[in-house]
Amino acid sequence: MTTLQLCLVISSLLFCIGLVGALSRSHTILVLLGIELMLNAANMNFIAFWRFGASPTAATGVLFAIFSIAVAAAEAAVGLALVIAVYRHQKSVRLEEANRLKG
Amino acid sequence: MNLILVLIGGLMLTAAAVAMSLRNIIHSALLLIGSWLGVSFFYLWAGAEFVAFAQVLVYVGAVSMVVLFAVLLTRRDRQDVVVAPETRTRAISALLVGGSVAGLLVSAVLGTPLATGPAETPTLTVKDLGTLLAGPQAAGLLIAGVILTVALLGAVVLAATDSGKEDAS
Amino acid sequence: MNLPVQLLWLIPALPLVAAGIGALTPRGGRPIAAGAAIAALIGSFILSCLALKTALVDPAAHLTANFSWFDLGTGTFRLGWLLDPLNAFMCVMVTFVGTLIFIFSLGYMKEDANFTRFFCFLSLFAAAMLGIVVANSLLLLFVSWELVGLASYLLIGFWFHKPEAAAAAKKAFITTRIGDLGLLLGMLWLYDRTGTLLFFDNGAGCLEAGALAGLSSATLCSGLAVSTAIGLLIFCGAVGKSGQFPLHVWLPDAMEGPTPVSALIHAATMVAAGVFLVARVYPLMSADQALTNVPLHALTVVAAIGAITALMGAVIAVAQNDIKRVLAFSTVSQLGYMMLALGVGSWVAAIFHLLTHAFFKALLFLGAGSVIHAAHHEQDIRQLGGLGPKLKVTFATFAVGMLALAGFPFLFSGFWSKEAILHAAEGWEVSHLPLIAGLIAVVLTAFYMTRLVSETFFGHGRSHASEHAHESPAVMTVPLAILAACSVLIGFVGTPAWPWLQSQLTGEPVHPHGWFEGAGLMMLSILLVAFGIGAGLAIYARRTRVTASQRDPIEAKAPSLFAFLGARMKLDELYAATVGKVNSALAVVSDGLDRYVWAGIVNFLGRLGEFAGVVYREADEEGLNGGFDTGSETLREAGKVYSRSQTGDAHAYLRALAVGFVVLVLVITLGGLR
Amino acid sequence: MNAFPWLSAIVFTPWIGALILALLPKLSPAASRGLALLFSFSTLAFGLLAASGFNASQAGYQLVEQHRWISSLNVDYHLGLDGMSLLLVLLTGIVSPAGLLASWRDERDTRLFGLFFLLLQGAALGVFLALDFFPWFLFWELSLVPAFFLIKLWGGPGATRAAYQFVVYTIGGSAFMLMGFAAIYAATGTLSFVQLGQLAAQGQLVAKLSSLSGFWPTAVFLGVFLGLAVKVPLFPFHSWLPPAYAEAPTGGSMFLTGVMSKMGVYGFLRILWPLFPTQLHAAAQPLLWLALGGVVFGAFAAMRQTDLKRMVAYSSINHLSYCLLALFAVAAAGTTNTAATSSALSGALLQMFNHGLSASALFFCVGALEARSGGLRGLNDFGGARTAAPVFAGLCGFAMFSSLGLPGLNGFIGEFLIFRGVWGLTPWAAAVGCLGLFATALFLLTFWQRVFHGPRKGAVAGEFADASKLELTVLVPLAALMLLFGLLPQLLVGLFNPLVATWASHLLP
Repeated sequence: MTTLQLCLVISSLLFCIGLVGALSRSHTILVLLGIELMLNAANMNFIAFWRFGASPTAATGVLFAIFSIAVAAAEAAVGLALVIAVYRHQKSVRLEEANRLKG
Repeated sequence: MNLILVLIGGLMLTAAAVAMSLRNIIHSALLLIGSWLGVSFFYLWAGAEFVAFAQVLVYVGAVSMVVLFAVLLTRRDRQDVVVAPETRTRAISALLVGGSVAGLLVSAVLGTPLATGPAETPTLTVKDLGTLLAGPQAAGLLIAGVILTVALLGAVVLAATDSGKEDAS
Repeated sequence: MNLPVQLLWLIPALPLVAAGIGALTPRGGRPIAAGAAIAALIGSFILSCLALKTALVDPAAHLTANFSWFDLGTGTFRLGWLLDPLNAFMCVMVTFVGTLIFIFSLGYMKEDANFTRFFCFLSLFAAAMLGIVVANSLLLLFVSWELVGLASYLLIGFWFHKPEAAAAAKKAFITTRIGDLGLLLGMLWLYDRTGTLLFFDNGAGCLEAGALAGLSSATLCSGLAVSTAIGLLIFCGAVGKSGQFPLHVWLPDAMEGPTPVSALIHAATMVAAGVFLVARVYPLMSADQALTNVPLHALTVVAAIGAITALMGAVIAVAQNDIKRVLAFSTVSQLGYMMLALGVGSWVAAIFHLLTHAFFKALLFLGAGSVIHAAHHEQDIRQLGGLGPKLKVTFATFAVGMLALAGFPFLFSGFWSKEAILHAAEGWEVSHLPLIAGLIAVVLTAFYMTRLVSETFFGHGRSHASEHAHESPAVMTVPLAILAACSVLIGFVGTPAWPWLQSQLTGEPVHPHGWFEGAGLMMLSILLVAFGIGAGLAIYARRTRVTASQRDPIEAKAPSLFAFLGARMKLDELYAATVGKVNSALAVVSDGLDRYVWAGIVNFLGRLGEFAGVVYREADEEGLNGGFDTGSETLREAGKVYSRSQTGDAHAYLRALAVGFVVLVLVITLGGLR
Repeated sequence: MNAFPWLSAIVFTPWIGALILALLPKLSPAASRGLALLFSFSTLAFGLLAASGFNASQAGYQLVEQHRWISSLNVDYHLGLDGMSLLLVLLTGIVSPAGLLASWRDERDTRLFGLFFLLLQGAALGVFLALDFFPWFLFWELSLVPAFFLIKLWGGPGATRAAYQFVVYTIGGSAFMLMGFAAIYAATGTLSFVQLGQLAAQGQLVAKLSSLSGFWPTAVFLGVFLGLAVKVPLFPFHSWLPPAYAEAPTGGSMFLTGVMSKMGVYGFLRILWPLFPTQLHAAAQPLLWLALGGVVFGAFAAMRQTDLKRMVAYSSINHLSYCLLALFAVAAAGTTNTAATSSALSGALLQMFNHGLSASALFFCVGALEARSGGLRGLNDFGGARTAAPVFAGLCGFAMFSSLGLPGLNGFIGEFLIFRGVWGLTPWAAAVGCLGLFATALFLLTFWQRVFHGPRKGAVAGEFADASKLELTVLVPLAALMLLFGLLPQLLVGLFNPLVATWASHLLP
């Protein structure tokens, strides 16, 4: 197992922890945090590939990670604002109850 | 070398796993900060210092604060931060799904011959990054800026209390 | 002093300007509107006389002034003015009779609130009519033709608050428009074949030898010469406008308009436009005469239609009780005579009759107007009676008109022009049926006119209105007197002894034939006239009607026939049951197709699109009326099933995503899909 | 060439007006009306200026503006003016202010109304002037948005449905057109109408499309055809039109019928015919039947309508079908008869202009009746209006007789030339089309008789005002123009005759 593969395995596991959290928890904030974990796992991959990949001089992975973090920040802000808005409306933070979009 | 990585990874994964299974949200959030710190250690270890700092600033500093605020804003009393236990079926199905994804990913990672580059750490100074962001990647930077601005405004609009409605409720 | 042909447009332009003035004059400006109209028409009359003088310098010539109207592709579209004796005579007649009728209207319409509008419309009509006459282009003629139709529409519907008048106006416009579509098609065909619509253009016009040769030599698959087909299509226009069978139904209804309008439009001028049109395109109509191998000559149809109309009009007129309707049907009948004359080859006789008829029919209508005016708008001859002593001038002039129309021998103009037509019909080689029809119509004409005069003027007043009648003012009686004088005198310009008019119209000297040539026919028709008048006097004048409700002597003898004729042979009902039904059926079908089929198909297609996710609900609702209920239900159910998976549960979505990812990857790797 | 970008000025001045209205939310209704009208008039002013600088003896594009826009897609910002465009720009310039004036008394959110109206006007002008598919299609689609809102927000009770129907149908049609042009771009690498026209004239367009796959030339032709046919609309793609026209506010109906329906016919003449002459030739016989269907069914369906606006809407279908009848007859026949061809094409162009004048005037009149009766516009809701309002009746009569094709007014000469051309090319079609002329007369006169003649009844029985100053301001100039162009068609023909002559002489056999 090369170092790159080790990095990737770790990030995969992190991703899956996030996924399990997002799937199993009903508290909206926790679901969001799970998703954040999944994003972090993806970022780890960028860095890992940059570091151990074929052409580290291109710096693409780093740039991608930076943008990804920026977007993740935006996502977290909006997501949490949504949680607050939904809470104000429904007096609940349980995700199952926010199902008004049901067809 | 790989030992450090395994340590960092173990710390990070454990923190994340525990955070996802705790019933008290405040505790979860704090543990997650630990996990994010682990991620930033990983970046440092990999030589991407700037990303590591960004990770600390954004996640450990900002997102965690926002999460805590959100938690505090959405509870009605002290006990509210402790959420009810999840239903068994949901937990099992989540574990099944997560486990299968994990198996798939790990087997894919291990089963794929990946090309690797030079072993020495690439040098990427902050100045290099700055040049890149101001030069060839300027469009990306601008777009990210716009997205952040819009997200900020959107978040404010969403979370802002409408005075009339507040009175009514 | 002569009028150069380049200034010929002034003749229609003057009334047009007067119409403009009339349109812009407020209701109070009666003297302005009427003064402008009359002055303009007098001006046109003077110009027409000058034009006639110019035209008679060389009667055989066609003076033209053509100009470009607009560019068309590489060429230009041209219009023009034409001056020859035919239209010069027409101009003089129209302006002269028109002027008298305008003056008469001063008195007749005195009390009407829309007096200025009336003169505006009258001037518009005069302008359009003169436009028809002076046009050197079939298109310009058509334009004026339609404007005449418009003016007629406006004038028939002048008392538009009466539903009958409004309906009659619409009927007139629509009926004539049917004929006009034929004219339009004929015009299009002619244009396509000859490349020009100018009548005369230094040898290049469509009525000149070069074009005609091409038209008559080409044949259609049915063996008909092209010129015949075009001629017949153009004749359709004349049938509509001149009230010929089978499109005559509008003319009697048109009597809903004010009486001067009936006199001007539906007796003297507009209805004569059809006759004028056929006379104008006579070279085209007769281009197939030289051909022997064609199944049909255009003029044969004209003669047949004319004969049928002449007879039918006269028969129906016998059983009418409205003074204006009797005159209307007599107009139909007389126009039939003119068409008959055209058909049998004597357009000169037709024009002669057109001119004389214009005078005496205008006289009769104005006389009727005077009667109606005097009798407080009572038009039913059964309600009138005994008016002779009360309305001396009207009676005298009306009698002159009646004798002229009946064709009383030697003194009256109608006699000479009718003789000319009968003479021409006698000489027609194809058939003598038109002559026979014409002779029968002579008897009937004399009979029903005698009936009309007897019922109106003889005996005793049979209603309050007729007992208190009083003579009309001078502004109305003077035109009557002038017209009466003309009705007598105008006949002498075209007697067999001195055929001046004929020679001027054709442009070649016509030799007066002796008194005894054709004398047999003349004697016969004199006898027939005498018989008709005698019968009329015997039946109606000897024992005059006592009460209004008393049955007509003929009605007493043959009630069903009288009722049938009185209902105008039920032709209106026939049309309502056929043409009207077909029309409304077509409308229903079109509307239904539109409502259900087209909308349905498009909606159905729209719904297919929706299934792919385009605006589901809106189009679904609108589809329900499309007759595709079942289809839409099915689609809706399918949509419901699909929408059931949209639970709104974010966990489920996320789970589906993850499972889907796993399945996808497994399928790709294990299934060997690369 | 003139340095000043006249054409951009024509297109964008209304949009500048819209922008100003958008930026001044506090503007009073009166001021926003005035501002909208002012900017709306700019089209007529610029149009007349452009016409004065226009060399009418020349067939090609003039006052051309061409700038590289998106170089990676080979897209140009390319505007140009020829006789046909100029004609339609002038028409837009006349109809738009009239449309705004028609809704002058509408108190509902005046500023927004003016804003949408100006947006719509600018988009329509862009369609008439753009020479590259990319900007052309942008304008084409952009015109839908304001039209949608004009119908939906200011329309009658069924407006929402009508607006959705309108937008769904038109977008559905243009989706096919977009697909077609995507294929064209893939095959040729250009979207310029001029270059594509040259390619088509050399027969290379079809060859290049065939090189993609054999069915593309037909598929692209059908796609573009569908997009345009829905817009005109060609029978039987018309079923969106009656509800849309009937439910739209009066000013909107006027613009829809006066200008937007011309966009479709314009597309046929500017795009479909030059780009796909062979396909159009092949398809022309069935299309002739469709156009005739529009002529006949439109007129007869109008006869059955009791809603006056729907009636005028159907008469629009009838009148526009004449234009297409002329084009399809030309396409069907090829060059066999140059005189008839130029006649038919001149007629179609004249008919576009004249229909714009008379149909919008008719809609205006119906709108005025509606305003007086408090929203009623049924055929049987009126009676004897001529007694109550003689001046108004007279002006309506102008519009009606113009629409009916009375000689001496503008409607006649276009119809005559179309029939003259069609007769020369396919006589039977002209003969059948005459039925439409007859039915038009029938239903218009019925309308006139029921509403204006007879004793006063229905909505006319009470107070019924004669034409107001505002109505006179709109109707008198329109009536004057009808008379003017009826007597002197050269004023219009002179603009586009060289173009028609070129078309007629360059037709493919």
